[in-house]
Amino acid sequence: MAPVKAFLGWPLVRQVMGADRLGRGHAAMSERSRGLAPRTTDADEVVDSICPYCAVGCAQKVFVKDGAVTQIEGSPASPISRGRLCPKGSASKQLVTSPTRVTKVRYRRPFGTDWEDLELDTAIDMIADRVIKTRKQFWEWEADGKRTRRTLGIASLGGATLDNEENYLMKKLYTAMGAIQIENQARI
Amino acid sequence: MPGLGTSFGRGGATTNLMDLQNSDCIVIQGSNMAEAHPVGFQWVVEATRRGATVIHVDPRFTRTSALADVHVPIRAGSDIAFLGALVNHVLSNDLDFREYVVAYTNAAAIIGEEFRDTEDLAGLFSGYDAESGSYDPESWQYVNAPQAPAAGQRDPAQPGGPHEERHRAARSETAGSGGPAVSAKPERDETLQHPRCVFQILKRHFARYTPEMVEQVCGVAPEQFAKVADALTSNSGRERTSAFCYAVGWTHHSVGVQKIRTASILQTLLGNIGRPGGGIMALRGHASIQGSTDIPTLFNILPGYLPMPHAHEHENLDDYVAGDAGSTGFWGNMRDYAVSLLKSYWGDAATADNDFCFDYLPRLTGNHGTYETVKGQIEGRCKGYFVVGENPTVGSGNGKMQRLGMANLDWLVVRDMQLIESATFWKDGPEIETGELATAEIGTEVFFLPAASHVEKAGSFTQTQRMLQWRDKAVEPPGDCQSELDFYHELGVRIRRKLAGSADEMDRPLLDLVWDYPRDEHGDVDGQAVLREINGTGPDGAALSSYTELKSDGSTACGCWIYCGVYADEVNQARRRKPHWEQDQVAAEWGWVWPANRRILYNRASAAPDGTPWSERKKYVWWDPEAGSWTGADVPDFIADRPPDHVPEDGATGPDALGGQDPFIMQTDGKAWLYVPVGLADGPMPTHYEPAESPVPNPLYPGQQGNPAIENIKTASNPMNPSLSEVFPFVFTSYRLTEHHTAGGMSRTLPYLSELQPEPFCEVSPGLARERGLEHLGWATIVTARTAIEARVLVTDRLRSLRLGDRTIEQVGLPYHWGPNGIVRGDAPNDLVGLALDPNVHIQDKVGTCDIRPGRRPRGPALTAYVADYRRRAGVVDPEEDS
Amino acid sequence: MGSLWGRLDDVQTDAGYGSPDEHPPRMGFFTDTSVCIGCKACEVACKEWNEVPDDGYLLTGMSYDNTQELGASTWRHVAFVEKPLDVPVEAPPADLGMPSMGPPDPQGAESGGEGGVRWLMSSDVCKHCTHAACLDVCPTGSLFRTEYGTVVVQPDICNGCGYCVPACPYGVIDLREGDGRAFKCTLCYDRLKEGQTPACAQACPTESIQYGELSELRERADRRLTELHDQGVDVARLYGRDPDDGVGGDGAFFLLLDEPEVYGLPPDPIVTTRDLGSLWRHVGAAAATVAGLGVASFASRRLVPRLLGTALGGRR
Amino acid sequence: MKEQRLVPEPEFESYYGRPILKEPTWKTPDVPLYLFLGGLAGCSAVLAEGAALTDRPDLERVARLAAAGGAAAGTVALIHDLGRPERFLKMLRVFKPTSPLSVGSFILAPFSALSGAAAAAQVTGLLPRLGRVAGSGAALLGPPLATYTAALLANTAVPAWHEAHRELPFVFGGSGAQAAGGLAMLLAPIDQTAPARRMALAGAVVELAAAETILRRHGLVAEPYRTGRPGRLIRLARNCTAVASGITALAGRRSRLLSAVAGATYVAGSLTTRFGIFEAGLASARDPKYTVVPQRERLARQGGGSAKIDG
Repeated sequence: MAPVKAFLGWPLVRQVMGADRLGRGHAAMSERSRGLAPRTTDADEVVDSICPYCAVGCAQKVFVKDGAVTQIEGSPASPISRGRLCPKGSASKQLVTSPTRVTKVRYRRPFGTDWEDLELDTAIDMIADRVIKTRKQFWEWEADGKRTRRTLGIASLGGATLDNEENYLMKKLYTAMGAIQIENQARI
Repeated sequence: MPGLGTSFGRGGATTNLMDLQNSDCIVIQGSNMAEAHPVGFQWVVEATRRGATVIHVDPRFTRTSALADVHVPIRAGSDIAFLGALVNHVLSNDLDFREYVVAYTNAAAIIGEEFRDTEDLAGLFSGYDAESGSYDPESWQYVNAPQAPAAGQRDPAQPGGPHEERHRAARSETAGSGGPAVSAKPERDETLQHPRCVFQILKRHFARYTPEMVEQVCGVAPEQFAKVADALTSNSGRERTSAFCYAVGWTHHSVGVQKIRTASILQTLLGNIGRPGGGIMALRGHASIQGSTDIPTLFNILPGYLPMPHAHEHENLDDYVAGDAGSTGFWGNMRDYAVSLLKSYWGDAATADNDFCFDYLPRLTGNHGTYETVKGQIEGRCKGYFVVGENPTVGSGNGKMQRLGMANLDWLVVRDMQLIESATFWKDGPEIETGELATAEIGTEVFFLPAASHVEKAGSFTQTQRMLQWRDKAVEPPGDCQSELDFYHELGVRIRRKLAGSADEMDRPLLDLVWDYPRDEHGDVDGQAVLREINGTGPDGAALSSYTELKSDGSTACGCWIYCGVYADEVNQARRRKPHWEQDQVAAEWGWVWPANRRILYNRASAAPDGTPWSERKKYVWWDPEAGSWTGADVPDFIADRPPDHVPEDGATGPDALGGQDPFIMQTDGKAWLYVPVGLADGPMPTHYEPAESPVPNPLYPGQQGNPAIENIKTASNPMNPSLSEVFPFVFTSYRLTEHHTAGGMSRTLPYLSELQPEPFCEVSPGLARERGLEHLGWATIVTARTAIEARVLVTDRLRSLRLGDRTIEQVGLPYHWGPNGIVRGDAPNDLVGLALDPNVHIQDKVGTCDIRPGRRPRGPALTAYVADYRRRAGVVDPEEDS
Repeated sequence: MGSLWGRLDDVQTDAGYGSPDEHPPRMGFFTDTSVCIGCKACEVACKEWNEVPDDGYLLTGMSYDNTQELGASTWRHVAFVEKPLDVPVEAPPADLGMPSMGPPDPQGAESGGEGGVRWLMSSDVCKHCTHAACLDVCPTGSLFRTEYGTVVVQPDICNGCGYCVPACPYGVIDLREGDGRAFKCTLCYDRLKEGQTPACAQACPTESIQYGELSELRERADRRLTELHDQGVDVARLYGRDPDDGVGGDGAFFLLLDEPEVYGLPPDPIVTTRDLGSLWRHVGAAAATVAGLGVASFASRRLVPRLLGTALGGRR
Repeated sequence: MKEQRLVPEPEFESYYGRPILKEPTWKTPDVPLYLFLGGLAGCSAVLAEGAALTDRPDLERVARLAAAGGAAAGTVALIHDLGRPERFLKMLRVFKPTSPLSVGSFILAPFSALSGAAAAAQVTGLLPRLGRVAGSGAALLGPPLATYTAALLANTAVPAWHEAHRELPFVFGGSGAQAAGGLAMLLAPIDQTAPARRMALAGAVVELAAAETILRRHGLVAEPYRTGRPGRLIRLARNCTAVASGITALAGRRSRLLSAVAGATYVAGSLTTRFGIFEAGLASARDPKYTVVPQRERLARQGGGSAKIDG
């Protein structure tokens, strides 16, 4: 019966037999269109988030399927943003799924002319060594006879897209290190 | 922001975006809100739908101007003259909200006889030391102020010395939450007639800020000025309120703090602070700028705006607290906040016996801000550098200086999502092209660590209206990508492991540090546990609900006292997501706002002194005599049960010293400060000074061209254009576009945003185009003493030639988003910026002078020669020889 | 038979979706350009949702419009119109190459007057016409009328014949290079099926783009127009709202602050199918003429001129 | 002084001078060639059937091959023009009386089959009766095939095409007849091509008259037919047609060579006409003037200078 079925499925037949005589709508609709659904309907998870760009703090909904972000859009529930996003916020999915995002550690040795590969674990260890060394090298108990208990050898400049919790740990660690030149986009 | 902090007691925006819909008039100045905060701008549009008047004062006609009722083109950097004239208009026509002003401000306070105004000293206040280029604020005090030391003044060892100067300056930011200290309530004249009362001083100070002066300084016609003045004054008072919105158009100036101060004075005189539809909306530019000052990664403050201690021969916790906390108001409890912070840092190691490890804190000796630090890098004094989610070679002022600093490090760690210019400067920076740097000669070891995106980690941002909003984690970060939380935690773990067993005293703070955090179900450091530490815990280990529960005896720990309450009842309050349609307009159950979830600050002022609403239309928080408490739509920003007629006992301290009519509870006297006797480095009242680089003389104070207390960064790569130079006759101003984000790392890398603004351009008026032969879509070279860049030209009527008296000023507009990397590329406009800093906050001018010529810039070494020739012709002084 | 032009109160019934109670209401957009801030969130939100590729990186010099026009890879397009408010007085005539809104006109290119400037922004989109020429000329039925009354390309059907492209009186639809098929706004057909708002309207910060039932949107637009006229904004006018216009009214219509052509919109578009009857009649007559010529060519020498005379005469 | 200008440039506003309409994406030479081949094939089928009926075997043979070849080549051109050629069968998915391309597909498909069958029968000599039936069918479909292509162009928003919707079918029909006759004059022996000459000449007259009407009737909208490259093409086509007609009238019956020359010129003229008309349409879509000015004028005629100020 397949040929019959195929014939009856021919939109032209639907057109002739149904109400859509000009083949404008109902008759012309394809199987795909009939079964269409937004790709977010089968998301595994919808996660509440906040836009990372400016400081308005628009609420975002992050749709996740199979461990990947499939859509980011405004959350209408927010009293501040009421579901709206600017072009940057609307581009958030591209931000997090960008193909040019670098996902491996890059290392440039002193006087090197190109990047090299480095294991993350090794990199963190090397950085810890350098912090310890520089801190010691530039340690200062006092300046002009006044107690300073610090190092001016290490500085940090953070962006203002960091979380409060991150800033908190950073300031805490740096302060314990004695590093004071800890700065932020807020100054810039 | 000390402009707001010194005026009202807290540095945060006094209001919130949603409340703008209740405004009758909104003045947007120093902000291009529709472009930089499009979603926030919906509330301005709501206000216009309700009939509000919107005024945009800005050098350029922007997308904000397009929707405003009035656009006032103004010369970049002349805002104080404009706002000062509005203050003068209000004062000289008795248009202030007198009942509010008398009750809630320091207008009645009487200033000491030693004080001299700029009007008396040709542009300087009393106390100026020309040698150090700084002020001693001693003479600015209230009359008969007891001799207890005011902030920044406690170290007599080196009066006027460089340390002293910086010391004082660095204190300004501590007004983020808690006004600067004056030791007692001032003498007052409630009739405001005393010649030395603040009201009269203010009147005299601004008397010469007339509409005619505005025309001469700002290029604004008197009719335009009158339009703004009328709209603002007719929409302020009992029945109506007006709001101000500002952003980096004000903060990015060498007089940035005083710009905000002028607006604060104006809004206070008009009675617009603490009331619905009123206030000053500080529009921050990044997701958590507010958060990164509340819990700072800033050199001069600790969490909650506690000051970093300065170097002294002997100092203990008591001295530290005594020097910075006033005895009255809520800042009077600073010891509780400081001890609780030390407990959260060093836990059991911090005991009353060891001063709660106060000595573990490193000390400041001056300005250790980012630009001073970069100078230190160039001079070889700073060799290790973490750049975290930031792109200073494009985003900071004077990119060359940034790159020269980076090229002189031992090691550099860059954490980002894309290979930004700050990570690749050694390979393809502009100095490689000119030959000033050579890759093979740069010894900096560079680690690029890929960062997790905002959906790949959980955490909170504090947005522009002081609201903390929690983000859940959606997906795992790809590859080596990692959150800052995980990276810094791991770094700390390894450093501590490597130092374990060290007996060296210098390692004690690291080894005693509380650094064990639980991990969540993803194996990440649990951000909620960190937030809970920030919130603070009581003696029983349970999360605290309010900073009023903090103790100085070591029984409480709190990582940031102003965030105390964000984890109240062991619930992450920042994660609350009750839809707005299930709440009233204040929407108190969405996120969490510091302090104590108060949405409009100083809202006690929304009621008259007797506690009743000023008007039915502007009802917000009021005294309920039957309940014996303050009530209303918001959490009262006041002591809940303190009646309006309460008069504190003499000698009361801390919050007990606050009367029933003292709405500004973080100020030592409970009042909004029209005049700031202490806490600012460049004067108790705002004064118009020209930007560090200006093509015009200062007509208000002919002898005083620029801010006398300005901070210069003296290094060879930071030469400044001489003011009034014929060689640099135009004004440039840099700014953002909607389609991009700051230094571009998060936008130039995305096709959908790059295609919308695909190339660097400059905007010029038809007049300037004619004068210099610039063609629409052609190339132009823009030159300052620092360097020259090229950009395509947009000739547009949106930029106007401004008439200042008999001369015309042309401005060059420069969106600053591009750099050499990314999908769409070009020269970075911030390379043009010279560094001259606001002495309060060490932030640079976003305006300067320049030349502009048709055609592309020279390539390679010819570029440095080209700029050197400009410097020679302009007579630019080598900064290092200029002492 | 469906109608070819003029007022049509139920496009879905016309397209075979049964009586009005058998299909959802007609949905559409009302774009109120008086509150558009030109942020282009609509453009990006549309692309993110519909996975539309980028459309090239070109600085056009057309104010802040670097998107240029609607097309296969741009389904929302924000136009930027800069107009000086008054005529310059003393500006010397020099051509700065500034873009002008009209045809080449030295006066238009010259400006710098003291009267300031007007900057209009407008987010353009497919109009989802009541009488959609693109749909009607589509030979495959790829373009079709949905149950919501919107006009949508079915990418699984389109064979890239390109007929829709010149048929559209607004210049909306286009073929995508490299792909070959036609693309345009779907009014987020997939989202509509779940009762969601189209991506652009959802993102729009100032509610310049409003989505809803067309009948309701028309009422809302009328109220807004009255409001603006009451505020003295006399230049405000609705575009595409009139169900009696040349396309039977647009499913996506606009409130404009200037003449439509200033925004790149046709001032009085008429759907091509208005003339379809006449066209087929003339094709028939011409075919008959050809047939007649054929017969006559074989029949006799004289018949040809006689037939010619009839054909040419009859046509007049 | 304005009156002294020959063609005053109309004043109108636009968005940076950009077109309002999209320029048709139809490719050159695919589509103009198809227009030509459709006309040629359709009219050749008529010619072939006439030749068969009047027993002109050589003429029949040439015309049958022209019909089949034209249809086949036209189909190839049409499919080649598709963005997704592999989906050409989707054309038969629905029947859209509102779409000339749909209608045309339902003409072209059987026409190709019938003319192909007829030609095959002719060439192979197999199934002659069926070949004749097929040829008759093709002849019936021929005139619509030759003229529907005008509807294809005219049923668009392209001003130069749409506004000429009453004349274009005659231009195309005439042009097709001219091409079919011309090709037969070129390829068939002179003693059998009298009907072809008559057909070509008559087609030429119809085409020229209809084209002239477009120019006279449609003012500004017809401007692209006069100016620029399309204008030059159309003038060239007209000259070809006129020259060919002249030769045909004077020497068509006498000289095989001149007849062949005239035939070739007819074909060239027809081909050039299609390119000219096609390109005129593109030009009129490119310039917003042709969209805005006529619409503005229409609005002005309706009273009220401004467009659609509702409410």
